Amino acid sequence: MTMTFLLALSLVSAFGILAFRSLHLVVRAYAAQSIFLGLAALLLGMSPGHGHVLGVAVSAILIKGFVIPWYLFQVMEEVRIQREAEPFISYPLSMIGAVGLALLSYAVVEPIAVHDPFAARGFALALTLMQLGLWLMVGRQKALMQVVGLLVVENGLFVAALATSFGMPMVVELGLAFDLLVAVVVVGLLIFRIQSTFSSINTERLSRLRG
Amino acid sequence: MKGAILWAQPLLLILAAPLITGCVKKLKAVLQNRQGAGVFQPYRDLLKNLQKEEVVSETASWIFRLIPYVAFSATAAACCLIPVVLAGSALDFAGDLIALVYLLALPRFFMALGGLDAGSAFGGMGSSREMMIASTAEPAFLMVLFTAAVQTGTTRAGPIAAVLAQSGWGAFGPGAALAFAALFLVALAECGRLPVDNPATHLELTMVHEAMILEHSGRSLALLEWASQIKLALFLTLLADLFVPWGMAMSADLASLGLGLLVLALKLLVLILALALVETSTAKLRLFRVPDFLGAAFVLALLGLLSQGVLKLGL
Amino acid sequence: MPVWLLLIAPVATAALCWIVESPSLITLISVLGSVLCFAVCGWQSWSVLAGGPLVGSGLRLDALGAYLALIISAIALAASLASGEFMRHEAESEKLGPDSWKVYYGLFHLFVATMLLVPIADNLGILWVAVEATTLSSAFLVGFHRHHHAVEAAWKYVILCSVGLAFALFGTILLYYAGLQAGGGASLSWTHFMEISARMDPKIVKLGLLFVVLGYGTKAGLAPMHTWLPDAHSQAPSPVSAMLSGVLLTSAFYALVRFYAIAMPCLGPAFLSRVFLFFGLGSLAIAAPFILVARDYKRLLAYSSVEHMGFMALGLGIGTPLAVYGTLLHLLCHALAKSLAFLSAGRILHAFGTRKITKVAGALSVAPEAGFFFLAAVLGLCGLPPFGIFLSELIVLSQGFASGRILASVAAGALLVTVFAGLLYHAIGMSFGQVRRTLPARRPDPRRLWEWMIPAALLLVPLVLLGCWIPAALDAWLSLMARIVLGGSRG
Amino acid sequence: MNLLALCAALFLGGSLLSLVLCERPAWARQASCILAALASFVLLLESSSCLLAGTAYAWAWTGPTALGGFSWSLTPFSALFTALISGLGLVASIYALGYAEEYDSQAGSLGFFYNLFLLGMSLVPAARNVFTFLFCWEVMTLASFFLVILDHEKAEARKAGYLYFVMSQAGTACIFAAFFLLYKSTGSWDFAAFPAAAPGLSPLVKTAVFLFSLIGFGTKAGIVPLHIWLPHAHPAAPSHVSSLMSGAMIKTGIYGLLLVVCSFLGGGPWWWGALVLALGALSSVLGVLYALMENDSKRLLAFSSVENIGIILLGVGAAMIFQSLGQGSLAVLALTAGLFHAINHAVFKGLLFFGAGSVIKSTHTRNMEEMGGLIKRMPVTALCCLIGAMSISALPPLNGFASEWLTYQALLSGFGLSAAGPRVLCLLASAALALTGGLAAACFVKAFGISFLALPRSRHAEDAREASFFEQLGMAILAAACLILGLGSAAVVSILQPIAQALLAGVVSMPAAPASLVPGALLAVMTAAALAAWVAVRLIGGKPRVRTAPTWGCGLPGLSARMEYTATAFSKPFRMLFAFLYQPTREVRQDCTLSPYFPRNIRYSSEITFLIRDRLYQPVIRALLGISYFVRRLQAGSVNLYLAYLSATLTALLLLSVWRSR
Repeated sequence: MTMTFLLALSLVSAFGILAFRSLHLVVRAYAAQSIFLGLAALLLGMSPGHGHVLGVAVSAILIKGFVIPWYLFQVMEEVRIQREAEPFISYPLSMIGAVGLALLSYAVVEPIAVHDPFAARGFALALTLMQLGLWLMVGRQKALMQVVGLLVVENGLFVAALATSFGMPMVVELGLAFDLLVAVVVVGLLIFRIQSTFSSINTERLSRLRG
Repeated sequence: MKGAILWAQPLLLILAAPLITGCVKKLKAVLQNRQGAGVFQPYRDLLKNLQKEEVVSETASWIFRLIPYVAFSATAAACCLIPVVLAGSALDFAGDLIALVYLLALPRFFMALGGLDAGSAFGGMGSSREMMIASTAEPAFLMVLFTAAVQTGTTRAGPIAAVLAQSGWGAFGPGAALAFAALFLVALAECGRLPVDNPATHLELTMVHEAMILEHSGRSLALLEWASQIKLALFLTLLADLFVPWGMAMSADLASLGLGLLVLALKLLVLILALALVETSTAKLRLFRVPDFLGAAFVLALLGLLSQGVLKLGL
Repeated sequence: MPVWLLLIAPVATAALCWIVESPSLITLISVLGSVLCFAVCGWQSWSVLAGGPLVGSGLRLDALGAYLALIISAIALAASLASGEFMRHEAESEKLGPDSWKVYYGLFHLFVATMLLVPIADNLGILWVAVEATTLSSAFLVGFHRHHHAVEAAWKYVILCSVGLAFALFGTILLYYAGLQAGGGASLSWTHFMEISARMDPKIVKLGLLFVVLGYGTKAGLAPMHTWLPDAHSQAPSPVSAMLSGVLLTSAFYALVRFYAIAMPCLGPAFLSRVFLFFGLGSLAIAAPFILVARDYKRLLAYSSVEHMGFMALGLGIGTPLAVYGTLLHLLCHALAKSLAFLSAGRILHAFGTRKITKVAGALSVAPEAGFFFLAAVLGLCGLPPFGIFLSELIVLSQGFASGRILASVAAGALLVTVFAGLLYHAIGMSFGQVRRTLPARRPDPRRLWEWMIPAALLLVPLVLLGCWIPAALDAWLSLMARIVLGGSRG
Repeated sequence: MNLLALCAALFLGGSLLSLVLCERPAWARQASCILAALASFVLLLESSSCLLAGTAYAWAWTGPTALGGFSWSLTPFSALFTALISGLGLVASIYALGYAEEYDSQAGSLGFFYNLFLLGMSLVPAARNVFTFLFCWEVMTLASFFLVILDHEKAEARKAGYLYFVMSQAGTACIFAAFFLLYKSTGSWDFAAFPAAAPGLSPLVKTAVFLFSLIGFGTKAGIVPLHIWLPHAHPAAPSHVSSLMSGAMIKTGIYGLLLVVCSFLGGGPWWWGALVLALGALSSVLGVLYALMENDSKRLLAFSSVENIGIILLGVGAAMIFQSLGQGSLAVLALTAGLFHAINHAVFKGLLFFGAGSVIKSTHTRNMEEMGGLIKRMPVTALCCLIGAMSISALPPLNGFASEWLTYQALLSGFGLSAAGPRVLCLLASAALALTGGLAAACFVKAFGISFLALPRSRHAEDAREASFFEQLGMAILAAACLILGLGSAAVVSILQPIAQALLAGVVSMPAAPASLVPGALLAVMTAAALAAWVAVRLIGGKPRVRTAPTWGCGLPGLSARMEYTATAFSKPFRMLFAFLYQPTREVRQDCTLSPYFPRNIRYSSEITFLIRDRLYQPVIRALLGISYFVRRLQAGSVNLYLAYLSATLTALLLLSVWRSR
């Protein structure tokens, strides 16, 4: 019950991410989503037989709930960007699209694991989050927004890993977490570089390579 | 005996060729209410030209000197390919009607080169026009010959004449009639007669054949004229051979040979009369109407061939 | 012999490059490291071929992996040799910062190391980590020139590849789940998957495979996920472009091959061939028009990579043993030809100072050493004999006919001809003709010509040889790999 | 040592040696030409001994094992084409010893690609499996491409090379397809396996194989409408290469077509033959019509190659028709005619390209309007060219006449077929051949007359010098060959007939000739007549009195080259006659001060339209480029858009998977 509630909250925060214009709010919503998912993982870890998930859950809460948002705030300070002004896809349209994508994700995933409702719902949520993350990246011009989108996609992966009910092997999980950190750092550095070269982090400026 | 007769045939044609031209001229004169020169005048012209000094352009090359001999020899060789009096020809083993066409193309090729060789614009103009006329006449000519060949299953002139002569009047079906008409038109074009070309004119804008040989004189001119006279004779004989071969000698005995000669003379006379009539009654066509004229010949020949070879009418 | 030995050379080289200060010393270390790496790869490949797969903890090198490792190390050797001239040119045109040498060579060898992790990973998770790591390690190489185009390219590269790979991971997780369902324990080892594949739930595997193809396809440059590729390839320094096109795409494609092999016993050939034929033909069809009307020759080569990756996907889609044999041969030949093309394009860029096709003419007379290899490489890429691609294309297309996929093969043939028309048009315009504009005065030092001739020959000679003659050992190797891919062997 | 391998080694040696010697152009030229000549000579010996004595030569080399490696061997059929190629290759190499001096600035690359070209081309007919064939085929194409753009500083040459290579590759792709279909049905790459499997093929597959190979090999052979590369590419190459391309390379297309259709498929329905026949007729007529309009000597020859390929195809097509209608012996006759013309064309077209090359080398122009008067400056070249021109115009007693005569006979025998369709086709084809013959004569009167006769039309022509010894030797050999092949036509036919018989399997009886041709007798009679005429004239007219005088120039003093008839003027009647095809545009510009009757200068230009290029190819190219420009907009630079593609692809795939699982 609690688990379902937490997962539902993560979905809601994903829609929140899609709806907000302020970057601060978006990052906070992301942090909230990560914490919800981390808590869900903790819950799962406390059930018998899934102890190894606990470590993953704690590290997820720490890294994604606090470290990465903090880093993103730093970047925001640096580049002095507050809001998404001109989205690539307008807000109402992006909400409608998001609902459609969520429905599609459920329609795709539900039938594949009929005997295992937990996994089925888990994968469906995972795919939904990934689709929404991608959709966020499609719709927003600010580079930071795209980073958040990427992170939402990654949260979807986290859900998927949970949904297998065993979690992934530890070494893989660690690798993933490490990769995530590096990715965020790299992307952050790139954003600085974009800011310094283009004096803007609007990706619309980044469209000179054509044909 | 037969061999000798076969070799004598072309000789006869070669020697009698000026006479035939003479006859045409005389008949034309008569038809035009002129007195005209005698029928042997061409022989006198030939003799006169042969004895004259030759003037050669300093621009011209050795080809120019070669042309009369090529023209004469190729035309003479062509004569060896067709039956005249006896149904057979000396070179039946070595060539056929297709070879005949290409043997006649050989002098034209050289004469056209000759027209260009001296460097005068007239010669070039003549060459160009002659080649255009020839290139449209040649397909028609070949189609006519094919009509005859299809009728008899061979392309050799001797056997064709023999088969047709023995097959009675039925052989002259609609196909043959069309082909005959076509060949007559082709003969007019190939021999440079009216309405395609006027052999008697030296008016610069209308000349074709004469323009091409304008720079030749003396013995060269004589040989060239003789060659063209032989060509006329050859075409008339061919008309007789392929379509009305009746009366031709089938064996080499004196009686049939005599009869054959007589019949041939009669046939040639009729053809000469027809030629003279045509030449008297028509005006020269504009140059670019000539292809239409030859196109008509081609279509006639093709129709003839179709009806003869494809639809199997006649024989 | 431990498998991880393979990684020692590049990691150590990267570390050394980072420590050392002198540019010339760094260059020397880089070359020596590459040679060492190549030697180790050669040695390990030999022992794999002679004595079967090498197994370590979570690592495993079989014939297929050894093949990829050898390609990676060979191309890396050529690229690191060619980097010397590139860096010298950059230094002379004063485009370099103080740390540039360190950064370039350090990242370069790190990049090589991450790529070498791909073939030796026995674990689909580690495989994914390795592929993702290649993106991250090469991102700054792509953005090495700090001007706005390079930054833009790097951004697109990182964003698109990361998203794509995330989906690949999702697919991997789905497969993992299917594996759990099928029983046999929690393992991501692909040897394990190969064993239980037939028992897995086809529905899940099918869905998972779609994500995997989409994800690794993004990295491998299959259309329509290829959009990062022309930008990254055109903006990266030429030796890096050569690595990207010759090796990075190849590594991603290797991942696809692994998944293909896993899914084959479960799904059977019909579904797999539909998916791969779709992406293969799609890539060919998308690349062809871009090649016809290309304006930038490095982008031209990049689109040619899209085309070739599409062709390889097509080969997998055809899926007969000989087709897989041809596809793997194509993998090698394409890597050789494309790296050579990029390396010589780099020298042409130095000689002419422009990437615009229309502004380059007479490369054969201006920079004969580059023009010759460029032309040869492009002709090789067009699939002409005596270059190896002729042979591999011949094999793959013939198998397309033989397996009854005639329409697809005819379409592929028509597209290949179109691509040929485009490539040749641009290659003629660039290589031949009169030099139209005044050129930058700087010419490469003739005394250092060997620095260029060695890598160029290293790439060209095998490419030509492969067109006329396949050694029996390679033939056996390719056949063995085809068996591995199609499930007939554990390697 | 294996003799085929020896040839390959010699060719390779020649190509490498010329690269090595590229700093010393003369050495490079000599080395490459001598080695090429040697290799060709050895190959000529081998192939003729195979042709005449049936000696078999074979050579195999492992190569890539997946496709069966390399394998060559000579059968009489392939030996015929090998002999043709190596024979012309030998003469061309001799000629090039002198001629290639013109290209000494590129001696290294010329020698390199020339030898490779010969290597690939000579080994094409001997190839015994698919891989070997395609490999040699592509080497031939690649090397000839480089020879075409040897003069790469000219935009024209680059364009020609490009067009040539792209068309060739498109054709090669079709050849691939044809072979792959055969491979699919037999599971074997070996040529020996194909004939046995042919009866089991479905008619659809057979037809597909036929059509693919017709397009593929037809492109190389240059049949209309696939010929458009030919008039660009052949003139652009050095002339000895042009002669090889025109004389020999396009015959490999004929070889391939015969190989697939006759040898592999064993013939097909009669409409295959009808198609080939119709294309042959079209090629011959259009080829010669366009040749007639050309003032560029090498382009004229190139178009004439299209014409002659058409004539060869008339024989081939007729043979296919006859075979399918069960008229085996007629088929042998027709095929013999086609093969004979293929040989003859190699000889006289090679000769004419040599002549054109020497003239161009000497006058530095390809425009006939700037030549003229060369017969006095280059007498040997002129004589050889005259023989070539006569031969190509099918004048007796030369070889062109012999093979056209045979073609006529073949087509004529088609009139006796029982089916009406083929009968009409044969009839129309013979009409086309007749038209072609007349036009070809006109074309070569123009070509020879304008370039060699009368006064020089430019300073270059005035300063022309006779060709070097080796050039003369090369031309003389081919000119002699024209005569020998003409006079010995019966012997040649008797060699060709068994080959045709073997190709049209199942024919036992030799065809009865409907008529015989002895060009020697015709020549003898002509000589006798000429001698007789000379004697008669001498007897009547006495010693010849000849005076040379200037040509009468309508009263104007001094004849100048500007008063001569030009090539454009010569072809004008034809331009008007066939205006529907040429769609000529003419432009006259006058500068006059007082009245239009006294112009100061007049410029006249006239151009013809190439309908096939403009109506068939241009729209396709335009459409292709239009689509490409449109597609290029997909890469608009926006990362959002790219992510949208990703998202859309994902969504589409998911939708598809949902839909399919229903």
